[in-house]
Amino acid sequence: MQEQPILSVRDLRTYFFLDEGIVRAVDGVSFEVRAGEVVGLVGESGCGKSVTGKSILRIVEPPGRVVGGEILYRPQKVSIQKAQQANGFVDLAKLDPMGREMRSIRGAEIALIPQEPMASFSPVHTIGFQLVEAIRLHQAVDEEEARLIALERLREVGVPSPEQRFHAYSWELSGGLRQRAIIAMALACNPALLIADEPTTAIDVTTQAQVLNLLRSLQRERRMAIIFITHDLGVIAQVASYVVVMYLGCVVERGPVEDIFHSPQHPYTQALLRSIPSLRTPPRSFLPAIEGSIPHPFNRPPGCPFHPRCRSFMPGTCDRQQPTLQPVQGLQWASCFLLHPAPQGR
Amino acid sequence: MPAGTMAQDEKPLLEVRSLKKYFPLRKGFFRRLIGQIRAVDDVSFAIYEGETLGLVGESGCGKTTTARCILRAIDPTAGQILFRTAAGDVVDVATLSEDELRPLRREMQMIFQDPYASLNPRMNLLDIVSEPLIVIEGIKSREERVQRVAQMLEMVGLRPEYMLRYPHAFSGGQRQRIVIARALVLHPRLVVADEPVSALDVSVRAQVLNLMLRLQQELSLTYLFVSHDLSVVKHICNRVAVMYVGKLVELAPTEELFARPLHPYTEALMAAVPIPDPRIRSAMLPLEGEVPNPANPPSGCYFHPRCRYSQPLCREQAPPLQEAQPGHLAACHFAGQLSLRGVSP
Amino acid sequence: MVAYVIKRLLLLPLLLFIFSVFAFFVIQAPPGDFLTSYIAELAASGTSIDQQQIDALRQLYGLDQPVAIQYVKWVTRVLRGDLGVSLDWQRPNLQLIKDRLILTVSIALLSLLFTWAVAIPIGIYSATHQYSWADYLFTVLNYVGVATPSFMLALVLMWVAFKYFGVSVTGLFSPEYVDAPWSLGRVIDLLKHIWVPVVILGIGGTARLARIMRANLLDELRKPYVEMARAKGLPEWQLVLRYPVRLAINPLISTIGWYLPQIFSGSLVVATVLNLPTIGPMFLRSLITQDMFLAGAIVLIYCCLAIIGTLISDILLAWADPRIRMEES
Amino acid sequence: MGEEPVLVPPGGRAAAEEAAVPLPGVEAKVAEAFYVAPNWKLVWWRFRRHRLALASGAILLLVSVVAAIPGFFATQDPNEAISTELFVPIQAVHLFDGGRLRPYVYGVRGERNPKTLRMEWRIDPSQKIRLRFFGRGYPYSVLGLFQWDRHLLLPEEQSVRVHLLGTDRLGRDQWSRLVYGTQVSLSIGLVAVFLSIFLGILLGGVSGYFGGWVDLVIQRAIEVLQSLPPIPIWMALTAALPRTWSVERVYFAITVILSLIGWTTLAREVRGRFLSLREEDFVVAARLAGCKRRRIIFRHILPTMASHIIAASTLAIPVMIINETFLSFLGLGLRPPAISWGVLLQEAQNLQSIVLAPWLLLPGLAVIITVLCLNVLGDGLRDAADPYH
Repeated sequence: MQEQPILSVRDLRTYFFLDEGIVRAVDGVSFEVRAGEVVGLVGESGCGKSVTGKSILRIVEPPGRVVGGEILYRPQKVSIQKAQQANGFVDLAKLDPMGREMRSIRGAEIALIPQEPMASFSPVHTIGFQLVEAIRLHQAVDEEEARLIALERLREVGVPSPEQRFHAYSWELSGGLRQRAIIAMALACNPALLIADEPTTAIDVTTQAQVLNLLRSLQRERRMAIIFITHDLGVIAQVASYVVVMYLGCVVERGPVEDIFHSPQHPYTQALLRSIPSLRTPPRSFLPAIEGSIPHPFNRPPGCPFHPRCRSFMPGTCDRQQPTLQPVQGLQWASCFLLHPAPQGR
Repeated sequence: MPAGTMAQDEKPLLEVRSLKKYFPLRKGFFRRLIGQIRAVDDVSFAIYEGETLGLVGESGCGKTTTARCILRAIDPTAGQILFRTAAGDVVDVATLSEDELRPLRREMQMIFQDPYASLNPRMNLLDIVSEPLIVIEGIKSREERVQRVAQMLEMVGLRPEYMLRYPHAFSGGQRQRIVIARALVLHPRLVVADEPVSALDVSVRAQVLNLMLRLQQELSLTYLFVSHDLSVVKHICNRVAVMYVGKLVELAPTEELFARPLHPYTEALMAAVPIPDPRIRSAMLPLEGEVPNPANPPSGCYFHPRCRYSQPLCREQAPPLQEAQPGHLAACHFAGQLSLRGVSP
Repeated sequence: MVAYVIKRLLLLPLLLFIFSVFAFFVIQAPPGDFLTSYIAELAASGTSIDQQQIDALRQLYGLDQPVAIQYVKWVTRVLRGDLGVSLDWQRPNLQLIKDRLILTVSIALLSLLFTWAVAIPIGIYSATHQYSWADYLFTVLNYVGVATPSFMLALVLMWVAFKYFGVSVTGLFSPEYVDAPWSLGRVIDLLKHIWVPVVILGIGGTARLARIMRANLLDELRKPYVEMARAKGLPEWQLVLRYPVRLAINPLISTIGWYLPQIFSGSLVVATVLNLPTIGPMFLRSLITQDMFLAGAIVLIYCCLAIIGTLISDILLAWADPRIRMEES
Repeated sequence: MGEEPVLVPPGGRAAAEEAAVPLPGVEAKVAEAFYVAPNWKLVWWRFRRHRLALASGAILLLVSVVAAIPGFFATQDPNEAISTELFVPIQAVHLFDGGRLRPYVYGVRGERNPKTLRMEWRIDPSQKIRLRFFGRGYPYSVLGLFQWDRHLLLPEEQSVRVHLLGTDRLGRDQWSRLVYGTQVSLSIGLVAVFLSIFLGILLGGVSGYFGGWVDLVIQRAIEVLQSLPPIPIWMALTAALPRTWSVERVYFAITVILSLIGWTTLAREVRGRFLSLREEDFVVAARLAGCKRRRIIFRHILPTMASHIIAASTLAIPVMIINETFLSFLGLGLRPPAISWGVLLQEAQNLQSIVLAPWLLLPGLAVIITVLCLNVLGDGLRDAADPYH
C-alpha cells in the first residue's frame, strides 16, 4: 500500500452557468496527490485543467461554481475545526470559498503559481510589499522579520541582489525574474502543495528550462507536492511523476509518467502522442494527426467525449454511454470501452 | 521538383542582403527620439525555389520583423531584398513603391500567426478569399469568384458550401485553413508563414502542418517558416536559420544543424526544448541569464554574457556569419573548434 | 517626480499663449469695436461721453492699430496684472473678479470632494455586487443623474424648498452678511448655504464618476493579480480595497482634468439660477452687455483654472501610479 | 495554373465535416443562420437582449415622430399668444369615460384675485370638454413637403381651447410649444453630432492613419481643446453672434459652435480605433493582397469601426442636447421666436414664475427623458457593437 495522499479529488464537477447555457468545464475528475509527488494535469484548451486547479483552491469565479464531488485535503499545518474533519481530511468542496478556513489553507497550505507572472503582480505595489503581505497573512511575524523572510525567499529562487528587487515593481523586472519572484511569493509560507497553472507558457524556452530546473530542485529540497498544469507534453514528460490526461472536462487516462508516454491505453492519449512533432520524429513526414477539432464546450458530444474524433469509435456504444475511469494495469487508469466493456442493458 | 532536394548553385528565389530594421524609441509630449531598437540588425540569407527555410529564435529576436520586412508589411531601414520574379527578373523589394509592389503581391504571400486577428470579422469566406482575386486579377464576375474560391477551399480541406459563412462560424484550426486559402488563391511562389501553428491546439497543429506540407508539394511552393518552436521547425524545414537579438547566428541544413550545431546558442536552445519522453530527462544546466534588450545589446558577440565558452575576444569583437563548413554558416569566433552537442535522431 | 513636475510647468507658457489669443479673440469678436457699441449704449441711455475721453481710450487700447498690436498691448497689460476696466461696472476687472474667484473655486473644489466621496463608494459597491438590486438601483439613479441638467436640479430644488419648506435656497449668504466684511460669522453663514450649490453641481458628476468607477473596477477585478491575491488567502474586502480599487482609481484621477472645467461650466449656470455671487453670473452679464474686456478676462481666468486642474491631476496621477512616473522621467 | 489535382488529404475532408462553433441546443437551420449572419445581424441579435435599451429605442422613435411632424401633435399654433389665458394650469387628458375610449379634459375657470389683481385659474370638474382624434385644426406643413390640417387631439368644438400642459406668461400653449421645441432641440443635437462625426472621422482618421507629426499636432490640439471649460467658451462664441441674424442663421451657427468643441471626443475614439485596426493582421493581409489605401480604409477599416462610431455618436447626441439647453436657457443660444427646450425653460428661470406656474418646468422633463433614453440606447449599442468578445 502506498502512503496516504495529501489531496484526493473525487468526481469533481465545476460548471459555469452562462446565459447561453451551462458549460460543464470540469465534469467528474478524480485523482490523488501524494507528498513529494509531481502530478501533471495535461490537456488541450477547454479540457478543464485550469478550472480543476482553481476549484481545488476554491477561487473559481462566478458564474462558475463547484457543483459536486469532493476535494479531500489533509492539512499539514493549519488546524481546522474537528467538525469539518473526517479521519484527518477536510473536504475543501464543502468549505465556504470566502470563509476563514478556506483562506487559512490558501497560501499557507496550498499555493498557486499563476500563468501570467506580469499580470499577477499588482503594478502599483512593490514586489516586496506583496511578498511581505503574503508572509504576514499566515505567519505571526512583524514587518522586519517578514522582510527578512521575503529576502530569503527571493534568494532561494535565484533572484540576484534581492534587496534591490525588493523595492522594484513587477514591470521593472525581466520576464525570468518576474517568474522567479512569483514563485518566491507562492513559496512564502512553505506550502505543502503547489498548484502551478501553466507557469511556463508565456516564456521562452531557455527561460522555461531555468524555471523548470528551479521548480524541480525546490520540490526535491522541500518534498513539496506539485500539481503541474500544462498543455505541453514535453514539459510534462520532463517534470511529472504521475500524469492525468484530460479531455473536455473529463479524465480520459491517468498513470505514472513512464506508462503514459510508453504504453498509453486510451485512444486519445495514443493519438495525441503520435501527432506531436518532436526533435526525434523523422522530418518532413506527414504526422498521424487527430481529425476534427475540439468541440465547443456548449456542444459536448453524448457518450464518450472523444468519440467523434476517435479511430476506434464503436457505434452504438461510445456515442450512447459515458465510460468511467477504471484501472488498466498497475497504477494506470483509463476511461474507454475498448478497455472495459460497456455495461449491458439500457 | 520534390521538396528537400535543392541545388546551392541554383539562383535563389529570394536573397536578403544586410537587412536592417530599427524602431525608434520616442517619449514625452513632443515624442522626442531617445534611442533605437535594433530589431533586425544586418541579416543576410537566401531561399531557394521549392525549399522551406526555417527562421527560429526566442521572442524579440527579430524573426517576425524579418519576415514582415520581406513582404514589406513593414518598411526596412536598410538592406536589399532581392526577389526573382516568375518572369526571371530580379527586383529589390526593399526599394519599390506601394504601386510597384502590387504586381509582386501575386507571387509572395503571408500566413499569419493568430487566425482570429487575421480574418476580417465583417467579411464572409467568399469575400475574404476572393479579395486578392478582385484586387490583383481584377475579377469582377461573382460566378468566377465563387468557382475559384470553391476550388481553393476544397484544396485546404474546407467544404465549398461554407463559402457564405463568416469567420465566427469556425474554430481556430479551420480559420487557419481559411488564412492559407487566402494566401494561396493567387498561386504565389513564396509564402512567408509567421508562426502558423503556435496559436493552435496540439491536436490541430499536426493537421495544419500536414496541410502545409501537402500544398507545398502540390503547388511547388517555397516557404519561409518562422517559429519559436524547434520541434516544429525541425519537422517541416529543409534548412534552418537561428536568430539571436536581431542577428543570424547560424544557418545550416536541418539535419546538419540539429546533429552538429556550431554556435553555442543553438546548442543551448536545443538543450532547452523539453523532450516528450520521461526516460530522457535532460540533465544539462540550462542557459543562464536572459535575452538582452535589443535597444541596448552587449558588446562584441551578443551572446557572450551567457555563453559557457566565452573568451575575452568574444566581448570585444562581433563575429561575422561565415561558412564554417560547406553549407553551414555560423557567427562564432570558435565555430568548429568547440565540441557542441546536438540532438541525436 | 520633481523633473516631471518641472516638465509639466514648462509647457504652461505655451498653453497660456494659446488661451490668451483665444481670450483676445473673444474680446474682438463682437462686430465693430467695443467703444462704438459702448458709446451707442451710453447715447441710448441718455448719457453722453466726452470726445476726449473716447480718444484716450482709443489710444490706450490701440484701436486704430492692427489687431496684432492690439493683442500685444493687451497681453503686456495682462502680464502686468492689469486686466482692464469694466465699462459696465466702472471698476477694474481684476478687483471685480478677485472677490468672486474665491467663492467660485471653493464651490468647485467642494463639489469635486463631494463627487469623489459619494461616487467611489457607490462604484465599489456596484462593482462588487454586480447585478444585485442595489447595483440596478444605482445604475438607474446614475442614468437619471447624468441626464438631468444641473440647472433643472437647481430649479426643482428651489421650488420644492420654497413650496414645502418655505425657505429660499438662493444666494450664498444670509441678508445680514451679504455685504459684510469677512468674519467668523460670515464663514459659518457661508457654510450653511454653500452645500446647496455644491450638491447640485456634484450630482451629475457623481453619477458619471460612479459609472466609470464601476466599469474600471469590474475590469480590474477580472485581472490575474486579483486571483493571485485571493490565492494568497487575503480576505475579500481587504483584497478589493488594497489592489483593484487602488488601480481603478488611477484613471479617475485623470478625469479631474476634464471634470474641473465641467464643474466651472456647470457652476456658471447653477450660480445664475441660484443667484450666487460667483464669476458665472458676472460673465453672463458681461456677455449680454458686451462688456468685452471683462468677458475676455473671465475667459482667461477660466482657462487658467482649467489648466491648473489638469496640472494637478497630472501630478496626482504621477504620484499615485509609479508606471507613469517611470514613463515620463 | 488553375488545374491542380484536388486531393482529399488524410483528415482534410473530415476536418471540414463538423461544425466549429456549435450553439447550445439549437437546430441545424438556426445554427446555419448564425454562421452566415453578417455583423449587423449579430449586433442586432445581441442588442435585442438588452430590454432597457430596446425600450429606450421605442421611446426615442416616438419622440422622433413628434419631432418630424410637430404640427400633427400640436393643438394650436405654438406662437399664438392669448392675453386672456395667462398661466392656465395643466388640463390633464382623461382617455376613458365610462369605460369607453372618449377622451376629455376638465375646463378651467378664472377668478381675479382681488389683492394681487392676477387671474387665478381653477380646474372645473363640472365642465367636461370632449376631445376627438384626428380632427381638423390649423394648417401646418409636414417636413416642408405638403400642407395638412389633421391633428392628433383637438376639442370637438372648434371654438374651445384646451391647454394640455398649461400656458406661459404670454398665454401661449405649452404643449404645442413643447412639441415644436422637440423638433428644434432634437435636430440641433443630430445636426451637431453629424458635423462632429464628420470632423471627428476626418481629423481622427487623418491623425490615426498618417501618424507622425500630423498626429502629434492634432492630438495636442485635442488635448488643449479638451482642457477648456466648454460652457464659457460656447457662451463667448455664441455671444459674438450678431443680434441681427435670422433665426435660421443663429440655429446653424449654434450647431457649428457645438460641434466645433464636441468633435474632440469622437476624434479620439476614431483615432484610437484606427490606430489599433491599422496594426491588425487582417488589415495587413489586405495590404499584402494588394489593396490600395482607399480600399483598405473604406472596405476593411471603416466597416469594422462603423458600429462603434454609431454607438459613440448616439452617446454624443445627449451631450449636444443638454448643451443647447444650457445656452438657450441662459439666453445666449436660440432666441425667440425660435422654440427649443432651452428657450422654453427660460420661462422658468426664476423662483417667482416657478412658484406661480410649476408646469413651466415640464420641458425639463422632456430633456431628461430624451437624454436618459439616448444614453441607455447608446450604452446598449456600445455593448452590442462588438459581438465577437
